Amino acid sequence: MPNKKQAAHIDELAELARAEGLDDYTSEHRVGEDNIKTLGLDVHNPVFLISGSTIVLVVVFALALPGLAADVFGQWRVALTTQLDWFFMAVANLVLLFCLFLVLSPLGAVRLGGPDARPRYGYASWIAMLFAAGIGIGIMFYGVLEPMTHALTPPLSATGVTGAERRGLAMAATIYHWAFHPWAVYSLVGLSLAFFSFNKGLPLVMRSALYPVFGERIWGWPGHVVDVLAVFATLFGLATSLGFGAEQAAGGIAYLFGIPNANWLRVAVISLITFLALGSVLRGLDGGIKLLSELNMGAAAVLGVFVLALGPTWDILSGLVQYSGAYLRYLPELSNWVGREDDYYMHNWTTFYWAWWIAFSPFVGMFIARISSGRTVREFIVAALLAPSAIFILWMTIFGETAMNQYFLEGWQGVAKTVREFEPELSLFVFLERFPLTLLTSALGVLLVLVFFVTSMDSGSLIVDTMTAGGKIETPVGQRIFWCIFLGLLGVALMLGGGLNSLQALALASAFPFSLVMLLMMVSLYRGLRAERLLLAVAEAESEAEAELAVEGG
Amino acid sequence: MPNKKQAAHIDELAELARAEGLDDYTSEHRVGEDNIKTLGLDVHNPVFLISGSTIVLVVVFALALPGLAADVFGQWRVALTTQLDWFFMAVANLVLLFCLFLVLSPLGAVRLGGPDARPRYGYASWIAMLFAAGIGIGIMFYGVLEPMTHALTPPLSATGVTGAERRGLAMAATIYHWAFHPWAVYSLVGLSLAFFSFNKGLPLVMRSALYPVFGERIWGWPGHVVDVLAVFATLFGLATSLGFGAEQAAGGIAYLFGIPNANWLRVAVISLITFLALGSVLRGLDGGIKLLSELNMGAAAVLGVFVLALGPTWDILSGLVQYSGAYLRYLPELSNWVGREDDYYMHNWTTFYWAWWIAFSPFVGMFIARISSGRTVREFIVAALLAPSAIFILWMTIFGETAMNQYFLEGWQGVAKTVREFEPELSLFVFLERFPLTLLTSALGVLLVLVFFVTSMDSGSLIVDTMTAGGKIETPVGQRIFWCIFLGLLGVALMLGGGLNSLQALALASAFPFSLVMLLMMVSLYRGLRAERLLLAVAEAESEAEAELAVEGG
Amino acid sequence: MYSRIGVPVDLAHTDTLEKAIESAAVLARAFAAPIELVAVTSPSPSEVARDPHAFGEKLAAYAAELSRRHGVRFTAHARVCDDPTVALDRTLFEAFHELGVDLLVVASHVPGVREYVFSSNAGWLASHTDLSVLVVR
Amino acid sequence: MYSRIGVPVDLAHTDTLEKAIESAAVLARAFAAPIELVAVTSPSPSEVARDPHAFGEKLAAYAAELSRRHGVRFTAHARVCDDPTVALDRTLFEAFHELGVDLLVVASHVPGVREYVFSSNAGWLASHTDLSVLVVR
Repeated sequence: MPNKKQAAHIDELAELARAEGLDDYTSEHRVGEDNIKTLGLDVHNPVFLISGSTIVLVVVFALALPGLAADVFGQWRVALTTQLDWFFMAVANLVLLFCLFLVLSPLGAVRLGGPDARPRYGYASWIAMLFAAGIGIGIMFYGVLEPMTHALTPPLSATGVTGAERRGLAMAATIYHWAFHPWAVYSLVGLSLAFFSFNKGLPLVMRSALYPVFGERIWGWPGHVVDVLAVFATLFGLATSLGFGAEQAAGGIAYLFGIPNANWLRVAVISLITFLALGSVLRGLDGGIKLLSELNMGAAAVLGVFVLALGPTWDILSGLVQYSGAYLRYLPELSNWVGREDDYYMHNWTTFYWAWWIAFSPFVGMFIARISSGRTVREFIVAALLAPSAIFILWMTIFGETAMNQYFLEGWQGVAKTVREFEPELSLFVFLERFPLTLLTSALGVLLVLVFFVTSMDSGSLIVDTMTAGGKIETPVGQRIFWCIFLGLLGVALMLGGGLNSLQALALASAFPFSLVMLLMMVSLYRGLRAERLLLAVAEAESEAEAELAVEGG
Repeated sequence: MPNKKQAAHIDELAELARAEGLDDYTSEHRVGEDNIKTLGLDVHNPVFLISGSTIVLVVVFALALPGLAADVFGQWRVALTTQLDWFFMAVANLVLLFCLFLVLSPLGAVRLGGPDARPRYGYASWIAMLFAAGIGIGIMFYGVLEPMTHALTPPLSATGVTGAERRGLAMAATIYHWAFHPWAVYSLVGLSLAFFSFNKGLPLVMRSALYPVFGERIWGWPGHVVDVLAVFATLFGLATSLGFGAEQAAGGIAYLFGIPNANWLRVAVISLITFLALGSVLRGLDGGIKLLSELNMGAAAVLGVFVLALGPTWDILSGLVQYSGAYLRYLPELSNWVGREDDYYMHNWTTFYWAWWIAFSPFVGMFIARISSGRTVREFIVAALLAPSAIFILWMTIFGETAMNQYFLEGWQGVAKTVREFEPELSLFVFLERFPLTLLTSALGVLLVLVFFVTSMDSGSLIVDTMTAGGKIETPVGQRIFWCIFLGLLGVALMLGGGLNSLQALALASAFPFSLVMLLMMVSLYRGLRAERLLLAVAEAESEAEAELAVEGG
Repeated sequence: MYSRIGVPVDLAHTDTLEKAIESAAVLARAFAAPIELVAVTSPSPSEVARDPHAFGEKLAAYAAELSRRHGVRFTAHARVCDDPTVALDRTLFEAFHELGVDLLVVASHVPGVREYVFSSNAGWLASHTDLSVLVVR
Repeated sequence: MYSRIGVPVDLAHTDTLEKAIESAAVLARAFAAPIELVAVTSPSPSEVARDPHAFGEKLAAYAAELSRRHGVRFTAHARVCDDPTVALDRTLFEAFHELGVDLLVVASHVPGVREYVFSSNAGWLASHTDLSVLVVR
């Protein structure tokens, strides 16, 4: 028995934890209790049907009335990026600050999966999978394109700036979009899901992250809506990515081999990606995604080192320091929406990115959560913020600096031309023409793009399947295969029938409700972590008291 | 103990049987003892390698030097059909007489598979499979074509003959090629194989039928040569059939749907046939060949009844009697080669058919043998001679009479035109144009052709596999699949690369050695059946004597 | 729990059957169930015997020897199949159903490439039958 | 002949396991071999338990109950697998190898359409393992 003072302390801590209402709610709901099992499926009752049928209806609408769909959804897109610019930027800033706060606060010590859990993936695999699932594809297309674009048209209305200053601003504007902010968004979602699932025993679905706010009502309609939206954003985000990606990959292949970039080539690319993704799906997380991610990271490193070594090596290395500094210097200006006049940059780039990252956050967040059990909150955030940000800064500097050198110093117009004529899919390949072994490196580039898509489709099927199965992990294989093929067909249908832009706008539109969800999520996660911390303190105090007693008794 | 007189009788019979050297030779050789088992194969040592590599070499030769191959093999063909006409015709007559002799002699009572064996297939399935394996395809193409051809250019130098007389001669000349003679050839080979395998326990390969002549040497090179030749004739026969058949089927499809008869269509047809044949192979003898054969016989009957009912029904029925009579009347003249002046008919039709039937006899014979255990020699010959002959006479009369009516009475030139312009693949379809539901019946015709090819390829793979596995029935499935795909590829290669004619000539060339084998086979089979009969008599006498003794003792 | 045990037999490779036979014998004692040996041959001569009759005799002799050696009753059932390459499994399966077998004991080699592609007999039986199956390796 | 018997367990459907457990118990007595129960869970909550720790406790309780009921020693081994949809079989297989099991007893439903297409766990194990397997139906 603990002594009186200890007992009082323990009671006090427990009382505090109970006040958060988080000590025993885990027993109320069983994973899969709302599922229907029929026809070899095992799916969540309203979520699967609503999201599945809505998606089919929307696609039919977009294919049947492409003009109307483009008008309606196109307006949403404009409204989102012009009217809600301040909102997205504010949310992104807030989320980044919240993540930094968690790292520094004692709450960062909470371990996902309980005090005894241990990480199941090493940092290298973990980071490789982060990239592969989400936005690894971005480094392939934007590494050359974005620095060049901002160098040609500087943001922050800084048209007068020239020389190193202008290049610094371009790099800062690029790094701003790819480092820290997006990863904070993904980290918040991933952390919330991992914490409420691994520590609190709630099902691995988006709604679980809002339990502290909605309580038991979360298993009803408020939760259904959140989950349906998550499925929606993930599927449309992936399908439009796949459609655009196939156009770009086909463009690259056509450019490389001098064949026409016809529809059949794009359909062939999507079919190939889907086929490979099916193979990856059937090999599972470790045999498929993990392996491909690691291979792809290795291949990307080869390409990066190739450009670093054969490009302006010293400029790049000194650029690393300069541009990191430029990022910090310009960050306050770039992340502030008040009094800005560079609408094009702020709306078409920043706000678009922010909405896109938020729309993709349920997918990437849930995928990170699935591979993160056993890490502490602090490890999680530090790794998820720092590692990809560092890789992006390095990559963007290698490719951006080299491309800007080609243009500003060597006077070569190649990449600049692809920017001006808006042929983003060709930027990388045109860029590689200035290097030896062009065909080899370009083929490597195409391969990297394809494999990143394969891993995205595989992890997408995995996540959508979990989302529509009420957070169940052990679903029938056929179900995951179904989602993979569904994604592929969606991509082909949209690409051939038109409507990629409409549905991308729709995916972006889901960013608004998710921003609200994200605000609530910060409240939830804070309360959850605090309660966990108190419960752990209770347990610690009890075991200390017992140990003391044992010493006294012994 | 039998009494002295009985014992003497038994000894005498046994002595006679031993004189034939056939009482216990079955223990000397074990099935599969020369086989090599490696890489998942189970094949006869020299036969598989020699036949396989020779075939590949010959095909490479025909594809690489098509001109030379056509010259060389083309000369063989001319030499065979012009110089050896008398030989083939004599052998065919002899074989038919030998078969009739067996039916009438007491040897006809010997039961294949031993006195206790019972048939495993009913007559209907058995006859359906006879057709499907071998020459069922012939009824589709020659039913209309051949009577019409002979009616336009009468054989036996009978150019002056007209009216009913001329039609009778044309039908007799057709029936001569399709009834009795070919079936006697197949029966002889089938009987020999079945008898020496099921009754004498020798492996199910061609060489076994020559054991009484060569003795133990048959397991060495004399036997290897016979078996290699059999594989050769079967594979080239089937591959050229497949090639020509695909050209014809594609021609029919092209004609029906008004599309060009291009190479891709032919390759598609062969691919489809090969694919379906693989499915049939994987379903085995009963699930594949038997089922398809029965279906096809049913479908052919539908087409036959359709033409009979909507054509000149009474002419056909009375023609059946007339033309059977004409066949008997002209048979002595048609089967006699001395003093003939109708070289075109005798060489290009009769001798060609005889060589082709003989070249195909190892394949068809072995297939008949495999499905004939449990029948007596008499049942076997009667069924194999009468049933297909009757069906052919009926079919040829239905289609030939109707086609000749179209030409001679209605004055319609359609079919005659396909004959004159040598478009044999169109005869049937042009013929069906004069009937209602043309598209439906023509599609049925194409389907029949395709399915007959599927069953031919399936049974071909089965037989070639057994031939190259030293008579083993239980071979790995993969081996049969290999042969099926090999046949398909051979057909495609020959069709695209040219050389179908060269290799058909080569298949025909194998008819000469096989005619010699067939002569020996008659000797072997006669001696074997006589010995079997004597051994049975010994067994019978012994059991009678024992029964008598039991009565005396009791 | 199990009333009748079936063992498919390949007379050409009885050496590879030993462990399966021993297992079947132990099970037969544990469940007090008789053992039915089923072997399939073709009507034409095979490596094992020159005709189905001789095949049946060989199988009967094998069953008798096993009964003597293991002290459990092994009964022999020879079946004839026209196309064992493809229909072996089906023939065995029908025979076991007719005999009222409810537990199969099947010998199998260690999985190799061929068995991944075309599945081993044992794997096929285990996946496609509605009987209980012990695959012995 | 067999020194250690393994039984894969699905804690969500223990009712379908009964015949397999009984068979394993009889075999355990016949061969004097202990029984190792292996069950697989994911790190996230499942129908059965809210975390791997609770899952392990449930499995241990199940093993204890079976030991009591059948008078044979059942030992519980819980394994965690990140992607049980695909890697369940592999995880089970590795666990049985580590435990030195040489005979698996696997429960299986009567073959249905889905099992022909994607193969049942039991069929997969029977075809792909190098252990002896008893598939109980």
